[in-house]
Amino acid sequence: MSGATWEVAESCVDSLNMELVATYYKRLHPTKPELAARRIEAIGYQVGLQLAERYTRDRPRFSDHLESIKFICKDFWAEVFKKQVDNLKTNHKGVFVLQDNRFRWLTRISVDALPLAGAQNESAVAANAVRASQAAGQYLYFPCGLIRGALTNLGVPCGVSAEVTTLPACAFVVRIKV
Amino acid sequence: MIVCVAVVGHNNNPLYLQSFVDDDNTLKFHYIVHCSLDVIEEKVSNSKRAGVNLNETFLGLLYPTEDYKVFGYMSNTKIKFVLVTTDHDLRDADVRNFFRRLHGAYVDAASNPFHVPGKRITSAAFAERVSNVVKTFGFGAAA
Amino acid sequence: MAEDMEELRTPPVPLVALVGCPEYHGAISLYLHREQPPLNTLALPDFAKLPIIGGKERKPVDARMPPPLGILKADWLTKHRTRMPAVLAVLLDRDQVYGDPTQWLEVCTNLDNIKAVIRGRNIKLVVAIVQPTSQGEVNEERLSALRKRAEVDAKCCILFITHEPSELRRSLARLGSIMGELATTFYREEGRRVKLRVEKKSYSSLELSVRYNFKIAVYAEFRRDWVAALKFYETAYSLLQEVITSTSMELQPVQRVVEMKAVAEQLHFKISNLLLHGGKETEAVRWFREHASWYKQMVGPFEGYFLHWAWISKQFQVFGELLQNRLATVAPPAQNTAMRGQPVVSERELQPAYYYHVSAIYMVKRRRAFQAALVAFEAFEESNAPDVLVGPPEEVGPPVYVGQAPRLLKRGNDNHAQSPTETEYMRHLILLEKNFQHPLIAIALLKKAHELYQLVEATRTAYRLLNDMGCEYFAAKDYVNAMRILNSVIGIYRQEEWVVLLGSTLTYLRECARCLGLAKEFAEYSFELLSLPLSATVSPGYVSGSEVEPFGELEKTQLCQELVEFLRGVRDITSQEGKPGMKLSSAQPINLEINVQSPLRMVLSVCVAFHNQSVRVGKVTRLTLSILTHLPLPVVFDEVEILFDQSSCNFSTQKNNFVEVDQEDLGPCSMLGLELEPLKWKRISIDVAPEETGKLECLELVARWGPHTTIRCQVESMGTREEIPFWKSEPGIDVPPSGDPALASLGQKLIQVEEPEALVDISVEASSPGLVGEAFPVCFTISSAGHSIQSGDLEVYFAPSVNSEATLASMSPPRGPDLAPAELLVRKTGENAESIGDNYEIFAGLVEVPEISIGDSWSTIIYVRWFEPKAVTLMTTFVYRASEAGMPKYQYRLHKSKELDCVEALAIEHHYVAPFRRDSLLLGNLDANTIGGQVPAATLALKESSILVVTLKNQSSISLRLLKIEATEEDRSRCLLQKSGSGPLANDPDGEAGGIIVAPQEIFTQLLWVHPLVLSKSLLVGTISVLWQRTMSSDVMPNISEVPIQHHKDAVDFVSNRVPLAKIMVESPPLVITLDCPPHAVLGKPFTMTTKVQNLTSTLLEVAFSVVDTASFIFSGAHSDTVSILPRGTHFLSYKLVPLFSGIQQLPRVKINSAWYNAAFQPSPVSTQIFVFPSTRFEPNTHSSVDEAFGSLVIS
Amino acid sequence: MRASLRPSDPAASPAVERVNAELFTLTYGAIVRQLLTDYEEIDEVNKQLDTMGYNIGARLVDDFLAKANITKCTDFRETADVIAKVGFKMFLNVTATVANWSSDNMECSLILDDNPLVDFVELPETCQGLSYCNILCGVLRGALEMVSMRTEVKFVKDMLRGDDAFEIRLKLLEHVPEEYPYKNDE
Repeated sequence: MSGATWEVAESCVDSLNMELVATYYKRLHPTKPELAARRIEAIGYQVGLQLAERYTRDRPRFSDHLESIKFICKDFWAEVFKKQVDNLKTNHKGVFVLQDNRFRWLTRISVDALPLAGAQNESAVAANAVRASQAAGQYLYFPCGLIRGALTNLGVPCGVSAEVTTLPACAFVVRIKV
Repeated sequence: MIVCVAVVGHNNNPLYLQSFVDDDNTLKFHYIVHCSLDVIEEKVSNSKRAGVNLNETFLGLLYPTEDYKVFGYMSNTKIKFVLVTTDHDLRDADVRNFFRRLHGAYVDAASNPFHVPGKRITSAAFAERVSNVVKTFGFGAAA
Repeated sequence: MAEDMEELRTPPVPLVALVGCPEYHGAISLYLHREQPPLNTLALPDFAKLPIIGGKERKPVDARMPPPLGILKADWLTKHRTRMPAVLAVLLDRDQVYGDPTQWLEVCTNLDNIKAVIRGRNIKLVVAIVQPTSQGEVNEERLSALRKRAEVDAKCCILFITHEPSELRRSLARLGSIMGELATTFYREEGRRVKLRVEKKSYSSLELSVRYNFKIAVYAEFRRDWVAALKFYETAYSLLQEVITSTSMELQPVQRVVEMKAVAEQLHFKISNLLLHGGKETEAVRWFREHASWYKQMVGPFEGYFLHWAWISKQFQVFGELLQNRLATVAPPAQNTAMRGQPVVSERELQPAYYYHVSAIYMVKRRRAFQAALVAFEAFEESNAPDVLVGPPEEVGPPVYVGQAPRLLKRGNDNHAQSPTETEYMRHLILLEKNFQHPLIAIALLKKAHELYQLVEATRTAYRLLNDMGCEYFAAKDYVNAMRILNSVIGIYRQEEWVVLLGSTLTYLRECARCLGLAKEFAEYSFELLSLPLSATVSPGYVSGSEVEPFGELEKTQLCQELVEFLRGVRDITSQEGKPGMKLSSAQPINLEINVQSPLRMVLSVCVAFHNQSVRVGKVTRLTLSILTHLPLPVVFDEVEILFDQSSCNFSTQKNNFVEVDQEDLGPCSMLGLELEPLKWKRISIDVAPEETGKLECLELVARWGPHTTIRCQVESMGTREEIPFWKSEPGIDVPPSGDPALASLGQKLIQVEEPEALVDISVEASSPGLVGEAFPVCFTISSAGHSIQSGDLEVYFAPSVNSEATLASMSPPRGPDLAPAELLVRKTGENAESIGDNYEIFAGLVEVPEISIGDSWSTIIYVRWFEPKAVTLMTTFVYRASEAGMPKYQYRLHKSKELDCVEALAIEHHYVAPFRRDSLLLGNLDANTIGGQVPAATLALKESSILVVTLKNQSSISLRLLKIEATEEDRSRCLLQKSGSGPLANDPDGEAGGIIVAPQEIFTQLLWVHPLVLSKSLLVGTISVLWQRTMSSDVMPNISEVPIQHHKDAVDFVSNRVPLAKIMVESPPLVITLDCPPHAVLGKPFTMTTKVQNLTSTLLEVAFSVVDTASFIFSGAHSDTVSILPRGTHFLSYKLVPLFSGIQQLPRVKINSAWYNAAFQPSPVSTQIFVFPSTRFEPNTHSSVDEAFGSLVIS
Repeated sequence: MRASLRPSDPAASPAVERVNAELFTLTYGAIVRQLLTDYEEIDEVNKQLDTMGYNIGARLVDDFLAKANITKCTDFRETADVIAKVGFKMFLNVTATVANWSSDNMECSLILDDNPLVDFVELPETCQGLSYCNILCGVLRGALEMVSMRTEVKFVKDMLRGDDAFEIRLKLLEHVPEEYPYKNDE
C-alpha cells in the first residue's frame, strides 16, 4: 500500500493544523510562545523532508538552487496548497521571497482563531488586523518548517521566515545558508 | 542475479546494504559499493559539466568488478542506490524499473515518522519490500 | 610486460634472402630495411648455405591425419620472421653470366640448386646481374637462357649497377620494389593456400583450423592487411573457444588447459593489439571484457586453480599495459561511444588502473589458490622428489607447441612420449610458484593502479587500493608497512561511516600491532574495533592465517574479555611467532587518551554537569557524571578518578563516596570500582568543595585497570555536549544521557567559585565635620555576626585624592600643596603619654584585631588631623580568617569607606588703635594716601602705647573652649607687647575647666598693648597664639563613652592656632594732643575739659586751634587762637562746660593746625564723646578703667 | 433516519474537498513523534493525542452534520452507524463496520481494516505502549459530546501492534439531550 492514491477530506488537514497550533501555544507552552514556535517548525521540517523525498521521485535531479526553489514554488506548492506561488523574487545573493496572495491555510483557519468578522470602525479593524496577523503568524511556523525541510533535503540549506502582509496574503523569505 | 543492493546517504554513509548471496563474506560488497561512489561522483559532475543526459536519476552501469556489474541511481535528495549483479546482459528497462521501485521503497521508509532522516534504515518492512523487488527483478514491471 | 609476447607485440616484417656477391649484401639489406614497408634480409654468404632457408617438404593434409599434438607450433612465427624468406634474390656477376661456358655452367648448377630449394615453398626468385657500369653489350640469347634456367620472367631479372652512384641507387630501388612486390604475392599465395585448406575442410580437428586461421592472419599481417588479420585472429579465437567447449575443462589434464589458455592469450593479445592500434579502444575493451569473462569459468582442475588465476591476472595486467601505452600516445576516447545493441563501456574500463587493480585482485586469488594447492601437494607428494623439468638442455628441450611443457628428450623421440606426466608437470609448476613473490607483485600492481586513480581523483577507490596493499604487506609479513599504510586508510571509513570496512581494516591493524608487539596500539585498535556499532549480521573479521574471517558476537565478547584481562595484566597476548608475547609491566604501561574527537570515544564518553552555576568557596556542590561505553560487554574499572583543575576536589572511587543516580535510594555507596553496562549511561553524583575562588572545572576522568593501564577520558559539559562525531547515521548510537532535563540542557563542566560572604560588620563612626588642627577621632567597630574571627588586620588609609596619585596613606609626609590635607594619628600609649605636648603619634596604617567570638564586637579609634579644611575619604580594609567548623582557612576581606568633612575652627583677626583721648600727629597717617598701592601698615607713635585688638570668631558648628590667648613679642628691645591686664581668660590653661566657651558664630575680643621702642618703617610686633579644644559634649561623639580606652578628662588635648601679627610703622610724632575730661558728666553740672598740646620737638611750634561749639553744651573759653609752643613745652586749653542734654554727647571738638607741618588734626570723634547722666543719682562712683590703664602705662 | 443518510454519501456530496492523504498522514506522524520527544512517558502522549482529537471532533461535528445534512440522530445505534458509514467515509475515506454490540446496546466496536494515519508507520520497540491513532478516539468522543452523548472511546485492536484490524471500542456513558456540554477548545 502507498499513500500516493489515498485521499482524505481537506478539513482533516486543516483541523489538524489548527489543533497543532492550539496544542503547542495554548496547552504545552502557554508561557513560551517561541518554544511552541520552534516545536511546530520542527514538525513542519520533518514533514518537509519527507514530502521532498516523495514529490521529487522519478524526476531528474535539479542542477542548481534556483531549480529547487522553482520546484517548491510550482509543484510542491500545488501539491500542498493547491495553487502555485504568485510571485518569486530574489536578490541573487541567496535570498528568495515567495509571495502567495491567497495562502490557502490562512484562508481556511477558523474564525475564532482570526476574529476578522464584523469589525466596523477603523481602529477596531486595525486592532483586529494586528491580532489577526499575530494569530496568523502562529499558523505560519508549520509551513516555514515544511519549506525549510523540503529545501534542505534538496540540498539547499536555508532558513525560512514568513511575513503576513494583509490576510490571507503572506510571503515566505528563504535565506540560503552559505 | 542480483547479489547486493545498497542505499547510501547524502553524506556517502551507508543507509542500507543487503547482500543476496549465501556467501557470508559481505565485506567485498561494502568495498564495491563504497568505490562505486567515486564513479557516481564522476558521472554526476560530468553530466553537470557537459549537460548530457540532463541529470537523469538513473546513472546506468557504473563499472564492472572482477565478478559483478555495478549500476547506480541517485535521487534528487542525493540518496544513492547501488545495484550489484552478476548478469552480463541486462535489459536497461529492467534496471531502471528496479531502481524506481527501490527508490519507492526508500521513500516510504523515509516517510515513517519514526525513521530519523540520515540514519541507517532498520525497518523490517523496507527490507521486506527490497527483497521482494529483488525477487521480481527482470519480470517486467511486476508488483 | 610479458616477455614471451614480444614477437606478437609488433606486426611481422616480410623476410627476403640474398645469395651471391656477398660484398653487396650489407648495402642491400640496409636499403631494404629502410624501405617502406621495410623488408628484413637474410643474407647467405654463398650458395652452400642455401639449405638453411629450405624447409622439409610439405605433405598434403588429409582427413585421415590424427589430430595434432598441439595447436600452434611454438616456433612457427619465429621461423617465418627469421628463416623463411618470401623472396630470394640471386646476385650473379656479369662475367659469370657472359663468361666462358664453364662459368655459365656453374651459374646453371647454382640456379638448379636454388630452384630445388625454393620449389617446395614457392619462394619467389629474383635474379640480379651485377655489373660495375651500365656500359657493355648485352648478350641477348644468353640472357634469355638465363631467364629460362631461372624460370623467371623479365621483370624479375634485373641489372644491378654497382659503380655509378646514381645507377646504384636506381638498381637498389628496382631491386627493392620488385622484392617487396614479390614478398606480398608470396604471403598472399601462402595465405590463399592455407585458406583453401580451411575451406576444403580437408581435415578433422578443430585445433588445425585454429592453427590455420592463425596462419592466415599472420600472413595478412605480413602484408599489413590489418582488417583481414583481425578477422582471422577473431575466427581463430572463436574456433579455439569451440575447441575448449567441446571438451570439459575440469576433466582435461592441466597441461592441456594451460596450452589452450596460452593460445587464447596469444590470439587475444593479437586482437586487442590490432584493435587498439586501429583506434578502436572501446572495441578492444569490449573484446577484453568478453575474453576475461568467458575464460574466467575455464578454471580447469582444482590443482591448477592458481594457474588459472595467474593467467587471468596476467590477462588484466597485459591489457592494462596495452591500454596505457595506447592512451599515452592518443587522447582517451570519448566515453559511451557505444552504438545500438552493443553493451556500454563504463569509464572505469577505459582506465588502465582498473585492469591493474583487477589483476592485483586475481594475484591475491592466485596466492590463496596456490596455498591451498600447496597444502594438498605436500600432503600427497614426497616433497623432496626432484623436478624433472629442470635439467641440462640435452635432457630437457623446449616445447614444440605454444603453451606446452618442456619435453623430456631422453624419453624416446616421439613428442607424445617426451611430454612429462601430469604429476611431474604439477610438481614443476608448484616448485616454480613457490619462489613467486605474490604479494610483492600484487603490491606493485596496486601501487600502479593507486597512482592512476589518484590522478582522476577517485578517492575511495584509491583508498581501497591502499587498503589492499596493506593487506598484501600483511600477507608478506611486512607488518610495519602494512600498519603504516592501513593507518592512512581508516580515516575515510570513519568519516563516511563505513563501519564494516573500518572493522576489517582495524582487524588487520590490530593483528599488525599484535605481531609487532605494540601493546598500546594493540589496545587502541582492539577498543575501536570492539566498540564499533556492528550489527550481528555484518561484523568485522579476525585474521586467520593471512585472511580476514568474519566473526560473530561470541568471538567479539571473547576478544573483549581477552583484551580486558590483558590490560589488567593478568594475561599476555601471544605475539608474532618467535617473538615473546605481549605483557604489561611497569616498564611498559598503557595510557590511553580519549578526547572529544578521538574514535575511542566510543569506548568511553563522559559528560558532566554541575548542579549549580556557581558556588561559594569552601561550600559543597554536587556534580553528576554520565558515563557511556559501547563495548559489547559490561566492563568494570578497578578505579575511576575524576580530576579537576582544583586538585583538592579530585575524586576517586577508591577513596570517596558517590551516589548512583539511578538508584539513589541506596544512598551514597563507595564501591571500589565502577561497572558500566554496554550502551547504558551510568550516572553517578559526587560532591566537591572548591577551596579557591575563581573557577572550578572538571577536566577528565581517569579509569584504571590493574596497575599498568590508565584511560584518561576528557569530559564535556552535558549541556553543550556535541554528539559523538562517529556513526551519526547509526540508529541508537548517540543516545543523550537522559534523566534530569534541566541538567541535560544546561549542565556545565565549569562553574564559578565565589568568595565566601564575610559574616562580619564594620562600622565607621565620626561626627563630621572635623576641625583643622584637632585630633579628630574616628571610631571603627568590628562585630562578628556569623563566624568568630580568628585573627585579622584592620587597615585604614585615605582614599587617593583625585588630583594627586600620591597615595595618601596613613604615613603623612610634611605638608606640601599636593599632599595629604590630613594625617592619621593614634593616641600614644601609657608611658610616653606625658613626654611631649602632643599625646598622639602617627598611625602605622594597620591595627591588629584580636580574636572575636560570634556576637562580640571590638572597636578602636583612629584620629584624623587636618592641615587644611579639606574633605577626605577614609578607607578601611578588614582582612581576617574565620574559624568555622569543617571549613578551610579562607581569608575574608571587607571594605568600608567614610567621607569626612573639615572646617577651620577659628577666624582670628586683629587691628591697632591709638590710646584713648590721646592722639599723636603722625605724618605717616597724613600722607598715607601718598603711599601707593597696598594697604598701609598701621602707623604707631614711637614710645607711645597703642592698643591691639584681637578678635576670634568660632566658625565651627560646635562651641569651643578657649583656653589661652598668648602674645609673644618678636623682640622686646624693639617693641613691647602685652596683654592688657585683666583679660577674661585665666592665665593658666590647664586649670580645671579653664578657659571660656565660645559658642558657634560667637566672637571673642582680646585687647593688648603695643609699645614700639624704635622707629621703623615695618616692625615685626610678634605673634598671637590661641589654645582651644572642642567642648566634649555627649552629643558630639556618642559612641566614645562606650570605648574602653578613651578620653578621660585629665588627658585633655588642645589645639593651638598661632597667628603672626601684622607689621607696623613706627614714627615719632611732633605733637601729641591729650584730651583730659571726666569720664562722664551730669546734666547741668559744669565740668572742665582740658586739651593738652605737647610739643615734642626741639623747636618752637606755632599751633592754631579752633573750637567748634555744639548744641549740647555751653562752654566758656576762646573759640580760636594761635599760640606758639616752646620746644618740649606743653600748652593747655581748658574749657568749662555745662551739659545741656543727657546721654552720649559730642564734646566741642578742638581742631589743631600746625602751619609748620601743614597738618591739621583733631581727636577722633569717638574719643570726644561723653555720657551725660540726667542726674547725679545715676552717677556711678567708679573710676574710669581707662584712666587706670592709662596711668599704669604712662612712661615718663 | 435511513432516508437522511442517503444524500450524505460523500461521493455525491460536492461539499467535501478532498486532498492527497500524504500531507495529512505525514503531519500526523510528525506530531506524534514530536510529542514523544516532548514527553517522557507514553501514556502522556496518548492523552495528548486524545485531547487534540477531542477538540477537533468538537469543532468538526457541525461541519459534518451540515455537509452530511443529518438531522440529529437520537439513539446511539444510529449514531454509531452514521459515524461508521458516513463519518469515516467523509473524512478519512474509509468505511468502518459496526460490530460487537453489547447486550444493553451501550457499547459497540468500530472496526477499520485500513486507516490513512498509519500509512508508512512502523512502531519502534521503544514505544510499544503507544496507541498511535488515539486521536481518532478523541475525535469521536468530542463529536459525540457535541451531540450530547458522553462516551468512553479506546482502541482495543491496533494493526500497528500486530492485530488483524483496528478496533475502536465505543461506550456510551450517558445521553444528556438538552445539556450543552462545555466546549473546551479555548
